[in-house]
Amino acid sequence: MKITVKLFASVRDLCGFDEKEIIVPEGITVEEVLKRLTVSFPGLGAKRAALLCAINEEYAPPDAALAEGNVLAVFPPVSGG
Amino acid sequence: MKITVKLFASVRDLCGFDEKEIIVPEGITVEEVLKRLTVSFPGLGAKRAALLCAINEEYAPPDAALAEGNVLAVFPPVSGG
Amino acid sequence: MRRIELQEAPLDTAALVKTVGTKEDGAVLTFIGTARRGSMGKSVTHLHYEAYESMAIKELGKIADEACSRWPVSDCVIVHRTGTVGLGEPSVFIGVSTPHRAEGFQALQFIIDTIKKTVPIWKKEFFEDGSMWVSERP
Amino acid sequence: MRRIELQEAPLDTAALVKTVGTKEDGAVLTFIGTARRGSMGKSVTHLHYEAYESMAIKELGKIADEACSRWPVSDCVIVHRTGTVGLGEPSVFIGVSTPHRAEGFQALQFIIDTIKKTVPIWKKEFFEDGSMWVSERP
Repeated sequence: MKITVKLFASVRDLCGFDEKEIIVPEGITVEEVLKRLTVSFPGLGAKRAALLCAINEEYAPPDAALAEGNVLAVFPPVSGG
Repeated sequence: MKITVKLFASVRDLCGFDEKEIIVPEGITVEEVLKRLTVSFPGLGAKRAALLCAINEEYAPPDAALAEGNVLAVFPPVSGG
Repeated sequence: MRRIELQEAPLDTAALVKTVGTKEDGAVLTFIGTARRGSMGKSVTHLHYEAYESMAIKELGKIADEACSRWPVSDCVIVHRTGTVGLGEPSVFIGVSTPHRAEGFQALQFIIDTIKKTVPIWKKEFFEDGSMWVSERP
Repeated sequence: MRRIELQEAPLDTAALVKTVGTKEDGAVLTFIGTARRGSMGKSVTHLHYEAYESMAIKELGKIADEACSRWPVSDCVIVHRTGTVGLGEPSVFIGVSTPHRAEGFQALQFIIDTIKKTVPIWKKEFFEDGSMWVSERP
């Protein structure tokens, strides 16, 4: 199935893209997508513990499963205000 | 000796003056001046416990002694803001 | 910047807020007290503020001094109305700026709490059918 | 009145402060976050804010909802900058109005504290000799 990955701030800088469609197995979890990203961008490994994820603009835990067409956002701790 | 008494807000309304010079014995205390005022304006009696006093624009306790030319202000609890 | 004033003219809160804050500060906190309709179940039409002006300025200065000594306050602006204040209009503007927000919240709360305890200013509430000094509530 | 926005244009805090407050409220509290020079011993020249805009608006809305459910907040205005923010300029404006001040302080503090935890906005600090995302401090 196809999902969209969106990256922000230092995570985008590190991976070099802000949005990409990727093909993943049905029912893949957030955690598994992050593992795949880390294979392509090893620098993500050191940040892994702090990364936050959202599915369709709602925060999602690592074990959340993705569905066809979902938008998965991956970003570092927020620092607005 | 001569002192000036200044009244504010409900205390002024009750006594009907805002500022008056009065002649009092040397070394009279704040408390004693209030007693004299209460003789003239018995309505002050019920308010006595809540009244605040200042000598020359600084808060003064009931046993503070007044000196020639002092300005004694008498007023109800403050309610600004 | 430090500014402590009583004024009879309406408070220009838009202009006042622009006077608070420096390039060394990350937080500007303001409190604006406004005349509200409801009070003890009666409908307020307007307020009147009376001040012992010379002493009030001194007491406000002491409060600003203490706030600046307890917290790293850069700008401290306190302006209080006297006279008639219409419903919804501001009666007092307090603005502080600090490097971080936690200390700004503490300083601002200290200033308004202490003003209400020590500064010789009195509020009279006017209703359709009369008026009452606020410190004289039955 | 409820207003929740992200904007790239500079924040007009003077205009914003005038939009907060009703005749039923006695207190207007505002927090303005500003870009400050000092950070970890280095001198900041300016900031850059990036937002996941659609999600940030949703998260800000949740914060406003919770503030209004926990305290009697009448007006709730939150406007956050995106893009480049110069030294001393405001990055966020938060304004709440409440009948009494105690609940206004609590609501305001809750809103800014929660924004800093949950709203997907990131700050990059620029120095003379480089830049750094704030969440990536060494």
